Amino acid sequence: MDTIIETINVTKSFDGHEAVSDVSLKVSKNELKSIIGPNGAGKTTLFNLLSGQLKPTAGEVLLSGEHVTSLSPTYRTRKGIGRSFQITNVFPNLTCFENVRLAVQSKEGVYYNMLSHFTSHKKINDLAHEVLSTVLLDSKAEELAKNLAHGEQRKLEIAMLLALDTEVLLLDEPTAGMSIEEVPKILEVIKQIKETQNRTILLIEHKMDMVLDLSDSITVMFNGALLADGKPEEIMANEQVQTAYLGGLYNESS
Amino acid sequence: MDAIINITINGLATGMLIFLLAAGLTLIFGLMDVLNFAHGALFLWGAYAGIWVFTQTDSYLLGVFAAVIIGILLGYLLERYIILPVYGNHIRQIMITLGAMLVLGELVKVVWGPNVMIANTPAILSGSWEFSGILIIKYRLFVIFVGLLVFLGLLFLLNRTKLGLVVRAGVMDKEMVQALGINIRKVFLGVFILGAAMAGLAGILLGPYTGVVYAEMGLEFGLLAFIVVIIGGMGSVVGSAVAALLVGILGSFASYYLPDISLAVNMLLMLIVLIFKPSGLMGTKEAVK
Amino acid sequence: MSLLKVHNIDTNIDQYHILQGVSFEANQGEVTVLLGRNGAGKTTTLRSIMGLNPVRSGTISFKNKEIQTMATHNIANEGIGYVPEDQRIFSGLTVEENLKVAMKKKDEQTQKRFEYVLVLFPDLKKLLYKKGGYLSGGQKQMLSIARAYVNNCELLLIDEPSKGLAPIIVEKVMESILDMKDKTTVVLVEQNFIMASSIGDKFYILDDGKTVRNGKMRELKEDEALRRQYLGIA
Amino acid sequence: MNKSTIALIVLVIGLILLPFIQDSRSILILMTQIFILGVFAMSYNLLLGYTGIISFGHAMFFGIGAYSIGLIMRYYEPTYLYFLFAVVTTLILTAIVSYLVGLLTLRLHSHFFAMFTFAIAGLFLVAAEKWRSLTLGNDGITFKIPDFFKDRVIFYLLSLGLLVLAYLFFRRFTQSPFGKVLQAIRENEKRVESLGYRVFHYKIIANVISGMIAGLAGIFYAVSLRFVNTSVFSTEITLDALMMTIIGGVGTLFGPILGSAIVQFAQYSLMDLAKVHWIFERWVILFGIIYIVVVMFFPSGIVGTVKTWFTRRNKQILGKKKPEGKKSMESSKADAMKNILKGEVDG
Repeated sequence: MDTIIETINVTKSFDGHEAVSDVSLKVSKNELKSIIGPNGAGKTTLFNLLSGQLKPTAGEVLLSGEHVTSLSPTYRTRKGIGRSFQITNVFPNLTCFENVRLAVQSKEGVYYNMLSHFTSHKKINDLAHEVLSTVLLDSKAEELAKNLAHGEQRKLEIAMLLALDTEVLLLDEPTAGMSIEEVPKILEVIKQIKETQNRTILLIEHKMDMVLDLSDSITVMFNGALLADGKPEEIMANEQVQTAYLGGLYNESS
Repeated sequence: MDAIINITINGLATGMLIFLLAAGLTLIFGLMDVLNFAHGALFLWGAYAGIWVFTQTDSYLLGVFAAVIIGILLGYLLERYIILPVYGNHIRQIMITLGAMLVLGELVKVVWGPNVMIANTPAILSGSWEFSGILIIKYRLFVIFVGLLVFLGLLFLLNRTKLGLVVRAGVMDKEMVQALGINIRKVFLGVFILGAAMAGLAGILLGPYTGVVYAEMGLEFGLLAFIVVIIGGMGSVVGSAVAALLVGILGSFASYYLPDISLAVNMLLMLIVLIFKPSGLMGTKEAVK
Repeated sequence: MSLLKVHNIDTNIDQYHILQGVSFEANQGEVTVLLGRNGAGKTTTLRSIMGLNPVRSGTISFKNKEIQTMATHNIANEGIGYVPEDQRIFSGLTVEENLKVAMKKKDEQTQKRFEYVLVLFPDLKKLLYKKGGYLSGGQKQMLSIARAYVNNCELLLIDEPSKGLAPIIVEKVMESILDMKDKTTVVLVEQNFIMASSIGDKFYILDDGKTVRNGKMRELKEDEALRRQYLGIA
Repeated sequence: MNKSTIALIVLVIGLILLPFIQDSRSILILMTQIFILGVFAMSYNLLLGYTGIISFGHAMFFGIGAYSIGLIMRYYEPTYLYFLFAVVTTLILTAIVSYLVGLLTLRLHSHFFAMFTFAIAGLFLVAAEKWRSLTLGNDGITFKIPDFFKDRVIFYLLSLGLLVLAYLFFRRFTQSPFGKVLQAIRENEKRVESLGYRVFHYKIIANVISGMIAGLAGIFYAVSLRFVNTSVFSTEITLDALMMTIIGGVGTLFGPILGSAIVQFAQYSLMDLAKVHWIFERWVILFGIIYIVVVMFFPSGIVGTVKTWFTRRNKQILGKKKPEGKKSMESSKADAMKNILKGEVDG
């Protein structure tokens, strides 16, 4: 299978502490790969390196074989790496609809249009509404984002990512902070993307059931380094993974 | 040669005056994240009240005392009633402290009239010494001496006392200081009042140095102090001292050798520093996003 | 005897309703562990106890005194020490100065505590005059714990001490927390379950801003289904 | 066409008729000043309110405009052609200066940017003061203008025209895709970046547009006085723009205009009152008090505060009417109403 996103020995240190150390990772096209590991293992930092929020101290990031290490988040998004954030990161004083529309607008390449009124962009508006209904937020379209509940903001966050319609989707704990009832709906959305579209998804998630259910492959990170990478069943069987992350509990309980 | 020495002394004295203003401002900014445009008003009131008391009583010492007291008093009122409601919002801080600046600046005219106020040099400090052709004006030396004293006192306070330790810690992380059981609000007020007292002192020192004081100098010197804070780096007292002396001396040389651009020197200096070191000479706070 | 009693607290951060009914108790001399996924509200719970994110409703009593409306510094002075996530060392101050900020009284007890932390963390003793910013992650963690302890606290709130530390350092930190246990009560937020289970006496699981389960740590070790459901680990 | 548009049209017609209804020269001049400074404040609001940039050097663009017209009218001839030439010069100069300033500084944090622009405006002020052979320094220069502009009523109408055009432009602009990106930058810069926008470009373009419009306001200002001196570069001019914007309402279209009206009118009437009691000679005190009061009690400006009232009232009505459960026709009608209302004050 074609590799779409790849890191070669990326390292990121903050004040001498290596948050991500020497990670080489390959993600195949149209695969859904989950990244698991305890807090502080460097998962979000790795995401930041992939999406360009951070520049690696050493190593390279490649997208479809092209070096993107020095590109800003702006250009990586344009080249097809979109991400959602772990901490909700929306535009609080714009409406839900406007939030999503900004993403659609970017995807459609309407960057510097200063004088045409938004109503003349029917396509953009329609697309934005469509995405909002995908994440079940259409009834909140005209609410200001800051007035949404936490779980709804998470959904909005995902909606913006979907609207960008990028080839690679980086999802950083999409269901964190959502109520138990909302989680299945979001899972459904992720599943849908996986099944119906040709998208590569990287997912950080703590809920193991969800990870096992969705993933084509799983990468385990521990203390900034790659511990294991493989099919879900391989990972579950991996002794090292069990001691480091799953907590050696299998050993104890078995 | 004598010109150079005189210009340097002149610059040092001006620099010290600016430092007295900037030190308070930089601490207030570093610790409280407050942009205080009314700082110049404290200076102005210090000048007017101090000189008035000095002329009335003929005691310079009483004048200095009055200037510091009025600084403390106004500082207290400003912090409690003007700045307290606007913590955490720069735009509102700028606006409300500018409002306070306008009010206090005009009140000076109400109390002492709209004309400039003449300030004499106290007898004991007037006159000058001459050493082999070099004329040294006593009062300038006095200003330098006082500035130096305050600078050293401030350094001692910050580096050698418990209070200073708390202030320095607060500049770095005020929430953590609170979580260690320290009432940061009291520390804020203390620092604000200290800054206000120094501004008042600068005011009375300036009077005999320039000979006259006028209401507009509040905003003028307030902005100058801001420039110095930016050049020196927000939150750094030593940075402010270095920057203030730099501004003072450069300004003094420029007005002698290049009078046409002397007014622009501070601005140019600030531009250069901002371009090459946006956080200022000794600043620690992040300036670039 | 319960030293800290948190009853049904709700906390908002800006518009976000983060805590929606957290209750737990911490007994004297025990280590109480708060567990839960990212975003479950563990950090906010500690911050609410410290008054850094004031509660909207509910009560927090410490030594039978309600503290939920008190200012942060007063809460700290009641005897609660806070070791925040990411340590929050004063990076421009030396190790000694970091500790001095916290040592408000000059009494014998404070001095004793000061000596104790230097024995407990020999690293800190060696680095006493070094700036906090130059310490390694593990040393910062030790300093942060030491700083809270010398503040004469009877209760330590420790937020994810293992985060970003190498396993061997984590062990060291854990040992020191165990060592402090008979001197001070500990409430620990931890995601590293091995660590949490090795030093915890009691656990509470937070989910979605609510406490959903609690019990003895021993029970959780045996209940795989529960761990899977709320912690995402098996 | 909604209510707010109708109200605005009525207002504009009223203003057009004003000079024919009453003939007080000073009122006419006052209104003209309100219009001109309103445009200036609107240009400032584009930065402060819509993009989240605090500039302390906005006077430099105003001053460039004022000096362009002044110098060209004085040293060439006061003809229409040269007038046009001055306008073009202003637009080009302000565009270049705002582009360069933006390039150098827009990566800095807010207050550093503020101080940087403050310094550059300061340099312009010093240049104007020191280049005496050209500008006559603080004494300033008087100049002639084409006869057409000399008529107070005509100039009043022209200024009103400029204001209306600027208003329509900003209304369009802030609702455009570009304008929405600016507002998103104000809200969360990093996120805009990760949506694939080049934030820096947007900020620079906003800075340039704002600077050019400020330059136009500067031209009108100088023409209204037929005199220009260094005060057009002074910090007070920038602060005036800041105050007008904040008093009226940051990030609202109509706010700066209202702010301009309030500030100018207050200045005018307070100065007038000086004859009544000596305390009014110190009208700046009252002025300062207004600033303080506005910040304390109207933190989001007058338009902003009124807007909040309306929304709150509307929400209450909504809350009573809205049935439980599914979204009803009624509530969507109310939603639509809310939008109109938002449009009313927002543009």
